[in-house]
Amino acid sequence: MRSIRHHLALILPLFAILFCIEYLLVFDRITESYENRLKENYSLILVADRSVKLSDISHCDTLIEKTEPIDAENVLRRIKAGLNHESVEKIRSIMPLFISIKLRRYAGIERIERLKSELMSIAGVRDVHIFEKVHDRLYAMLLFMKISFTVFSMLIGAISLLLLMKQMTIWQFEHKERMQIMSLFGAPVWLRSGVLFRLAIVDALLALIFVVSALLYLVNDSSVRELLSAIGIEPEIILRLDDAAVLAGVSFAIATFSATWVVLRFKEEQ
Amino acid sequence: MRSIRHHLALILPLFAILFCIEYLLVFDRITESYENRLKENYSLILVADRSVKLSDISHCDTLIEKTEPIDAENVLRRIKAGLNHESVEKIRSIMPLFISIKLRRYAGIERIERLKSELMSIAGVRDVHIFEKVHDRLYAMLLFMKISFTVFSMLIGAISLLLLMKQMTIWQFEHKERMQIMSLFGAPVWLRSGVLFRLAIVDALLALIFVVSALLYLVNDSSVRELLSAIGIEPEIILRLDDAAVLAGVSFAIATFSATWVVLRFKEEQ
Amino acid sequence: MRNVIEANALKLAYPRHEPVIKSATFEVNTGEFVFITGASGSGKSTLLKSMYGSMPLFGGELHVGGMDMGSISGSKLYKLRRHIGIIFQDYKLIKEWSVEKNVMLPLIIAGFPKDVCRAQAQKLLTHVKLSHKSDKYPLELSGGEQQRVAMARALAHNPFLILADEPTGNLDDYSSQVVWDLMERANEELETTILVVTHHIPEMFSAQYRHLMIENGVIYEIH
Amino acid sequence: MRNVIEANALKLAYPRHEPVIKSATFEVNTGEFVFITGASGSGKSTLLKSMYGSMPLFGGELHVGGMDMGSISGSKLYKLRRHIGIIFQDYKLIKEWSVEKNVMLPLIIAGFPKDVCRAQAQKLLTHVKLSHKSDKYPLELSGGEQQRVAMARALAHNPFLILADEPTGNLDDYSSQVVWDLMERANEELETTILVVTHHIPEMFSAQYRHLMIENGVIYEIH
Ligand SMILES: Nc1ncnc2c1ncn2[C@@H]1O[C@H](COP(=O)(O)OP(=O)(O)OP(=O)(O)O)[C@@H](O)[C@H]1O
Ligand SMILES: Nc1ncnc2c1ncn2[C@@H]1O[C@H](COP(=O)(O)OP(=O)(O)OP(=O)(O)O)[C@@H](O)[C@H]1O
Ligand SMILES: [Mg+2]
Ligand SMILES: [Mg+2]
Repeated sequence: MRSIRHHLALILPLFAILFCIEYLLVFDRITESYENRLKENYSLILVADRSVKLSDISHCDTLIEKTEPIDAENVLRRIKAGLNHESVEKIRSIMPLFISIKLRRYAGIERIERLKSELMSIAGVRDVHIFEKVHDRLYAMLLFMKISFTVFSMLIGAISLLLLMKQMTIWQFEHKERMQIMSLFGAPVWLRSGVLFRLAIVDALLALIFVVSALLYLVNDSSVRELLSAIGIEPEIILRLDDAAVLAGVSFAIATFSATWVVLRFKEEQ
Repeated sequence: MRSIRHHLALILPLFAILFCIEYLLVFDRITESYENRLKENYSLILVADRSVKLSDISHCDTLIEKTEPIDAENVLRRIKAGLNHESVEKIRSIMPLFISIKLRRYAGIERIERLKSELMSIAGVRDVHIFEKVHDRLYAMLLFMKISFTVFSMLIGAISLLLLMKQMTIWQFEHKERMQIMSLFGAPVWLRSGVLFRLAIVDALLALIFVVSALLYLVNDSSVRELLSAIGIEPEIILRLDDAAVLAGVSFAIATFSATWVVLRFKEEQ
Repeated sequence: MRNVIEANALKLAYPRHEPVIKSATFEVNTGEFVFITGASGSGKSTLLKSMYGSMPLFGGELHVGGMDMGSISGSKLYKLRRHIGIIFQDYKLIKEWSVEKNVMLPLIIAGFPKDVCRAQAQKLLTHVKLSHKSDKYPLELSGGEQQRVAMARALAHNPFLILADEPTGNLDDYSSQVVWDLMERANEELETTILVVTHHIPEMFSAQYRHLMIENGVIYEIH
Repeated sequence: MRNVIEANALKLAYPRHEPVIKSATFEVNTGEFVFITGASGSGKSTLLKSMYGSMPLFGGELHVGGMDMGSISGSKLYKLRRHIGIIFQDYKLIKEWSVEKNVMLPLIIAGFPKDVCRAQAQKLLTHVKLSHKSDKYPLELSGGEQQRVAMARALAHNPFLILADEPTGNLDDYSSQVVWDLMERANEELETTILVVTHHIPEMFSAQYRHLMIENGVIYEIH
């Protein structure tokens, strides 16, 4: 019972640290893919006189990837049912030109506002509609989440490190006397601190296994998959092979560092 | 130096616990206000024959709070400029009826789909447009955040508790011998464990002060305010007076509990 | 007042072990000076433990200072201990406290003001020839010095009963003499009752004072 | 082989303290049995510490087993210690280990197989009359029993040098005799060099063996 608690003391902070690392990795990916998607979805509709040249608009800003006139037929089809041909023609002739603009990348609201004013300054452009409010809010939310997670992660990291240090202090308390006495009888370092390293390595391995299992579980849990797909994230973004390698490295590094620290802190009493 | 580290060991986990509690409180409020906002913003547009009665639609589902015919003038104004009066009249007469529907509360996509099919089954209803995709995604994101924060918080809570326990174990190591000897000379409990309680109370107070300061700082930081307003949250939602009371209670309860635990665990050796 | 110590068919045992003391019947009157001897592991320290309530009785009766040690409650036990001076076989000094504060311990517990405690501690440290070490910590002392600090602590609060477990085991002849003199003085001047476990009864005392011996778990009165 | 111990104007001091040993010049030959006495706090334990490298030299020279203790490096020191048997004044038994494992410690360090270690430990525990306590833990033993375990541990690996600090301070006459006999046997049969710090040189030895005394930081040869 006591030994389980002692293992936990190392495993849990390691677990937390690894979990946070993975979370931050995943979150970077999510943000990236979201930025791509926002670019796709982001639409500006420009209302202009028929005299405006498409190329003028295309060259107005490097941000613009593509311009496309919108087929006005769509707009008319709905109402032309009850109108005579002549009226429809008339409507068509006076209807403004609708141009859809695609952006190269998502660029944040300020940049877009600048683009808008640039476009407006082109002669003949009557209006620019930006359909971005909600997208921008989504992006802000994502940013907020990212910052929050970073804060949380730092917090977890800090407590975890402290917990590790505490565990090392306890190790010191527990092993100091024994190591002291063994050293007085000439025991080499590896003999008197072997127990510690064995403990550390085993715990690092266990923490790693727990994190990977937890993540695998998350990836395969149907409700998690649903939730992720609702916000448009592929579950496969979680836990890639190179992530696992990073986690393994961190886990073993921290564990052996902790044990080494205790061993190095050991000084023979006078 | 050593004593600073020892204070930290109690203050940091307390801080983390309090921070998480506050975060969860705030997040509940955010979600609530978002649900309200979503309800407001959520719009269904129903396209129907002029023969359809509004009351039929209103009574179709309890979710519906309000139905409003949309003024078709808006739609026509744009195109009527170049048309003669007669044509416009004609268009108006054959144009379908547009009805905006307001919901009582935000209800998730499935419930809305059911509502839609109910509405569609009413005679004369031609089409129902739901403008919710992005809103729904926002809500899903919010849910995702909430779950994530809960996971993070639980993790922090767990490590923090463990850290507290470790600190208590260290206290035991450090104070056991002294308490033992004092007890053999007849020192009453309060005398031999006074140090512990003083330590615990001071740390609880410090943790509380740190959390409140951190939150006050967050509330008043301009970039945080900007970010929050970008996602439509009033900064005042963070840190209310009753929150502070809860935090104070939790902090002191945990600290005195820890000290008491150490004191009660104390047994005279034989 | 009743006898300071009254043991009646006293039986002592550690949990899951054979009884260490099988039967002890004896009494010690106020102001007596008693030596207890016995082979290593015969139960001398165990017997002392029972007298300050650190060892539950396995059978029989034991009264110390009029208290029934078989049924004494926590707060009463603490009160009793505040009037006993103990020298433990392994000294039990508080490592984090200076020598002076260690000697002050029983006075701090009794609630005396700081300066009274300090003056008394200084007086006793002088008696055991350690006043120059009062600012040191126990681990900076030699074995014999630690033993003498324990002695000073046991005398600090003028207890009515002193229980000393091998108080001169790590002392040279001169220091031993200092310790024996102090005990004798307390015994004569303050009528302090004294129980000493030792392997070497000083010659000058051997005829004068009582001598109990533990053998095979039974206590015998030698003289 | 050179002398087992050679001290030349040896000076020992704790950091920020007056020197404890001001000048010690003496040598101990292979197979000698030497008693060291001195008042409490005179520096006997400190002198022993310097001999197993637990105390840096403040001045002078000290050679132990041919090693210069003033410049000995970590791994060589450990090697040296593996061939010394020490009985500490406060025993220094490992609390978490059973009595048997404690006695096995020097053999485990030497790398002997488990059963060899166990057999040797059992033999020595029998010698100090504690074979019935081999499964107990140190805190379950009386003071004198712990001291005898420390004795058994010091002899377990047949060291070329035994350093004993007050090895009979907590022992009755019979147990003391057992300890002295064991030391004498090791000394005679294995030519083990033995240094004993004690306040009570047993009478049968007092004429026969060398006797050094520390007074005011200086070592004198009594006989
Ligand atoms: N760690 C230490 N730091 C400072 N001073 C110390 C330390 N250990 C011992 N001393 C001091 O050094 C002196 C010699 O101590 P040592 O333990 O060698 O005495 P000793 O001869 O063994 O006495 P005893 O017979 O009482 O054991 C003493 O005055 C003691 O107070
Ligand atoms: N905590 C314990 N648990 C179990 N057995 C114990 C414990 N303490 C002591 N004993 C055993 O009880 C017996 C008596 O121990 P005690 O310490 O009273 O002996 P003692 O007479 O003081 O011996 P010494 O002169 O060696 O100090 C011994 O056999 C010892 O092994
Ligand atoms: Mg004893
Ligand atoms: Mg000494």
